Amino acid sequence: MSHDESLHPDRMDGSRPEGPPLGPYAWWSHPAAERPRIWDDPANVRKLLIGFYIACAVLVLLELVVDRHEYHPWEAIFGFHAWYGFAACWMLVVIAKQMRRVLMRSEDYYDVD
Amino acid sequence: MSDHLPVLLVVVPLIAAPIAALIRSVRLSWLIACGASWWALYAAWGLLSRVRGGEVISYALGGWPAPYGIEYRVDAVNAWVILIVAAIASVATPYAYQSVRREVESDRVSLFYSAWILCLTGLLGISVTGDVFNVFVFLEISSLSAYALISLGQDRRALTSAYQYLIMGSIGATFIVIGIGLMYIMTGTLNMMDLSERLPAVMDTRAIPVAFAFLTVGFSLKLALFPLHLWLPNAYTFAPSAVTAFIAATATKVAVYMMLRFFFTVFGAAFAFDVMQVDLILLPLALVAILSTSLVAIHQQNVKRLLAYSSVAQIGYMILGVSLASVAGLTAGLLHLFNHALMKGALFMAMGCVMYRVGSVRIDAMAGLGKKMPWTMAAFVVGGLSIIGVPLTVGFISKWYLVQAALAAGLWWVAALVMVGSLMAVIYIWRVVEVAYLSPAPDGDGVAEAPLAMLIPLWVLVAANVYFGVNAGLTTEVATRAAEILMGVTS
Amino acid sequence: MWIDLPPFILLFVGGVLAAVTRGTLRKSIMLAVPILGGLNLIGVEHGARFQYEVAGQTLTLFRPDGLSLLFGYLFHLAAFIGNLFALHLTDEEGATLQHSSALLYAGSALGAVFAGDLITMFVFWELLAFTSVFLIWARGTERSYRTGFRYLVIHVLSGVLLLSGAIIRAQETGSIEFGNIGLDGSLGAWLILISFGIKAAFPLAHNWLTDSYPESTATGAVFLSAFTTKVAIYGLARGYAGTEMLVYIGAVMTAFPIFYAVIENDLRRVLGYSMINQIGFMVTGIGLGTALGVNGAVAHAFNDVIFKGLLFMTMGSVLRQTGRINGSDLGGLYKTMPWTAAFCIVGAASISAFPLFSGFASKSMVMAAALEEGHSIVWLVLLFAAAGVFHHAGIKIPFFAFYGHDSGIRTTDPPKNMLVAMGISAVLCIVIGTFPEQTLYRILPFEGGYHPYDVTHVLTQTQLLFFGALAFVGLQKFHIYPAELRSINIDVEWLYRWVAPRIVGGVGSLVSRIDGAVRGTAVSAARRVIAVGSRDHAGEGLLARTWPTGSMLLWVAILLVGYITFYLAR
Amino acid sequence: MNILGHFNYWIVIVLMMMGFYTVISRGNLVKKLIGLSLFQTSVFILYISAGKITGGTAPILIDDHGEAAEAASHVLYSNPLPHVLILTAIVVGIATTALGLSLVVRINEAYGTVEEEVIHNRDESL
Repeated sequence: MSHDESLHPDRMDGSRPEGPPLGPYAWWSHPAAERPRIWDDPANVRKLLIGFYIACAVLVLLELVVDRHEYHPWEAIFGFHAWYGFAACWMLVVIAKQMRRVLMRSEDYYDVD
Repeated sequence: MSDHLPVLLVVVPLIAAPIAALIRSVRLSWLIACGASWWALYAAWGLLSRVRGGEVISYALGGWPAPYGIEYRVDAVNAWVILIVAAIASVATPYAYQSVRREVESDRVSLFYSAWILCLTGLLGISVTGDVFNVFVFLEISSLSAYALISLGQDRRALTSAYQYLIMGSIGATFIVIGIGLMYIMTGTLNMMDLSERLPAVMDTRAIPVAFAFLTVGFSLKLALFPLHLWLPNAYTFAPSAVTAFIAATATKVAVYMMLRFFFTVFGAAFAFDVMQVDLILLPLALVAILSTSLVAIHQQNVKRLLAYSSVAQIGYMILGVSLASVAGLTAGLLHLFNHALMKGALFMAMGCVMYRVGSVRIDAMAGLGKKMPWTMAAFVVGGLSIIGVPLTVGFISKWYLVQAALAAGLWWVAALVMVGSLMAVIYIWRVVEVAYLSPAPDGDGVAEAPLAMLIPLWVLVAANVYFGVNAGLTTEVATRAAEILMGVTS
Repeated sequence: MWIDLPPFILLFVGGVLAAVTRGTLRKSIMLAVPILGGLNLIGVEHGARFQYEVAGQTLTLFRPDGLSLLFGYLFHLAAFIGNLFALHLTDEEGATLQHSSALLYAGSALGAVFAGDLITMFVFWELLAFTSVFLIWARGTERSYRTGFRYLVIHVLSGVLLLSGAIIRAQETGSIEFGNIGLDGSLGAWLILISFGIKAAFPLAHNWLTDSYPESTATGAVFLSAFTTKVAIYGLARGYAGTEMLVYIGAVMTAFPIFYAVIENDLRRVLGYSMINQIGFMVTGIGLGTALGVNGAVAHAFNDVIFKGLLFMTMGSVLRQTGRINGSDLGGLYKTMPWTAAFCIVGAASISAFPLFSGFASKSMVMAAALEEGHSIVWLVLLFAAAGVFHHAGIKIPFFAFYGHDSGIRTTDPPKNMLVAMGISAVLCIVIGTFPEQTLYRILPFEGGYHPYDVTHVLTQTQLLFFGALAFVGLQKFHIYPAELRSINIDVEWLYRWVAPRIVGGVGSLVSRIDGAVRGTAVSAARRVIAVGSRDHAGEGLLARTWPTGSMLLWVAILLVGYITFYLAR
Repeated sequence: MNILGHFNYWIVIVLMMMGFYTVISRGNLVKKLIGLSLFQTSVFILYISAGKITGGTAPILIDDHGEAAEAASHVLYSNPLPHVLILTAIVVGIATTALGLSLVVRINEAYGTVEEEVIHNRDESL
């Protein structure tokens, strides 16, 4: 499983690959470089996430003011869909990750006899 | 003249054959062969349209009334077979011209056509006659000329296969004569209708079952029923392409007809199936034929040989229909008789076109032919779809009736095995298609499309494959009527 | 309706014309044919026609009614969008082959849904496979070639099962008409259900989908995702509505693929798994069999064609522009493919069933129907799957392709025609999602209104999705989320791609060994028998010389003796 | 009904088996054909011997000048039909043998041998 280090999959935090530091306007004078984009700035990512957390909180709290129908007894539980969605996705990923132990093979698994 | 059609059907080609041999001109003898086969087609159509309504034509040869003289007797069953033979001959003869010019030495061509017409005569004669010894005589006429035709192939193995076929065919024919002789000794008659009346009185003797056994083996040999098919692959592989197309589409069909005629008309379905229980033998052999020879076909490298093995499997389908011993089964068998003639004729003709241009019919020689010989290979694909039994082709019609008949008999596993056979056909047809369309062509061998004189007959058969696959009205009507006659059911 | 004609004919004519024309003319044909065909269907009179008697059975080529017409409109729309998306193809990419087979493929799908009997259905069923396989083979790689072949085998098998079922039903009921079949315990009904199930990617029969779609061409996957499985859904809705087993099969289908999708690297294969998940919703709806359930199922099929097509288009664009499709190789493409990224998000929102996006209008119908019928467990599974689909298709696809870690790849948005095709789909997603009652619900086959936009629905669905996203954020923060790895995950195909070849190989060598041994013994035994019978020739190697012809005649002798014994024993 | 009473059938069977065995066992293509002829000849005898009727005379019409009709009805004739049939079968047999022998001649030209084993080893035909 050898591949280019710059494509390492574990680096998913939006950071740029290693390289010489570039000034904010380097893309103008230096065609090979480029203008930094919105998510290149970790501050913007942080703002997005904070907005997202607030939205989540508001969605749960809305249950207190909104008159909600219950089609299923479990829906009466406060924030049922919220925690169900969260738990479902968390479980999904954790289980799927464990499945890799059994299922994962190299890319040319079927190609070699 | 139409009163004398039954005899003229045979006599005209019989006279044409020596003329073609004497003329020694390639083109003229070919024209005579065309004339003879077209005449046969005309006569066959005339006969069929008279007997379609249920009439039976009886023609006393030389004015000697049956059962003393030889009787030619035409009902829907043999009118049907005669039509198949004549139709294939009248398409294959025009096709033969170019193919034979390429594959047979020119000083032998007029003799080739003479043998060709004789073979046609024999096949028509077997089908038209109502006299069992006459069947043997015509059988030998068609077989001997077929041996000669096969031996004219380019490869020296054509000679050895012809020799082998001769030995096997003669043994088979002699078995048939022994069977006929035993019946004659017991009843004193050779006329089929007369025999069918007199046989029940002597059914309990030991001679009749023995005669039945000799006939069964003889027919099995002639129609290449597994495991007596061993002569067929070589004969079909090494014969000249036109001969393969002609014989594969007609000779075994006529042999199946012979078997039907003897089992159902002479002995009667009750004796053959209830007393002798021949279906207990035919059904397993037919199934083994379908499965095992399809499997062999999958592994062939020579496409003519592949198709030859596929023919043995297809004969298995026909015998399977027969062995169900019901009107539905017989209808399916008779339909396949016709349909298989169309599809195998088309496939072997396509291979003849390849042979004409490429000089080989091995699978590896087909690379890229889909582009270079588009019409030929398209014809092969349609014929192949028909063999597989894809709807809108005749192959589907046969399979449909066969499966229905098997299910009606409660043999659902037989129906399933028929499907398995179809899947195996997918594989062996695909092997050819794959190479022809997906492998790159070798560079610069300048292979071009086959000449029109070969393509037109080929596509006539392909069109028939599709036409009778879509409009199966005529074929099913005649096949059902023939099956009813054989089973002795009056509708 | 101007001309009363089975719709497949126009598409087939178009497919043939596309094969023989080129340039602008072909492009006009490709766009005009689906438009004309679709317009021609408007206001079509219901009822079976174009019936032909063949071999005692009635073949019906054209049977428009509420159910088939919905699919009829849908397939024309999908063909139009797909053709527009593939318009730019050049000869090097096999344009003629792809253009022509796409139209023929769409025509086959139309032929299948308007077929009034099982045999006609079967013909188009097989044509679906034979026309679409070229969209896989056109990729031109060794891998795509072999995948295409597997695809073909499985679909031909499905067709054979359909035909077998049809024959058995014809035997049992005397008719080949395709109406409600239902599982009455007869073999024919089971065979047909299995045949439909294979095409609908039922669990254990699903692997052809995830195997073949990722190996098809960038544009081909759009067509593949639109037709084959939807024809199967049509077949199930027509033949097996209300079959309870389908509820559970559907529930399993919604749940298990999302696990695979989470750990899958090839993003188009992720879409394949999410496709099975979406089909699961449809199968459940059909299994419920109520007007709401079946309406929901077919409505979801309609939306799925559009948003799944949109997602396949965005991933196709990525593949075309970068040459890569593995999550481990991509990232940060939003910088240079902004339009594609935006369309991808619309598609992701639709498949995740965000309010105001098309998935919401149909998925909620199925879930509501499940609750109405009292299937609590199934409802919980569907809810789980709804959250999960957001997780892998809604977040994973856009995130790893367009955001996430920057792969350093710099490219551009794809050609105009591709952008326009994606744009049309995106607009459709939003329009249908926002105004379902004015658009999609009008062409649903069954009466019975449904109002997706009430406060409860919107709030609960938004909660579900946002907290699913929250889980994603959390998993990323704590580095639990599985990294994208260059790898594959074994699935059912392992059985026929890995186990079966080895078993066959093993059995094959065993058989050939046994065969060799048996044959050797038999031959030497026969040799001895004959040598005894011909002592005076023993020295000449009698058997070896005569085996070929002799063996044939020996068979003759054996059979003769066998027959005589058999007959005399009667 | 003793065994010797059917001696003609025994001759037929013995001849038949001899011919059949020769075809099976002999590798020489000419000898195979001889076996085939023998096999066919046995069938001829089967037919002809069946035509013989005990006490019957040759099937030639006896004309007793005027009393023909009455006399003929009292004369016992052997059955002439098998002879006629077998004349045809003999012609067929000759044709078969001739064709077979000519094939053998050509095989000999092509392979330089008429031994089946040699030919078989040369290109797997036969």
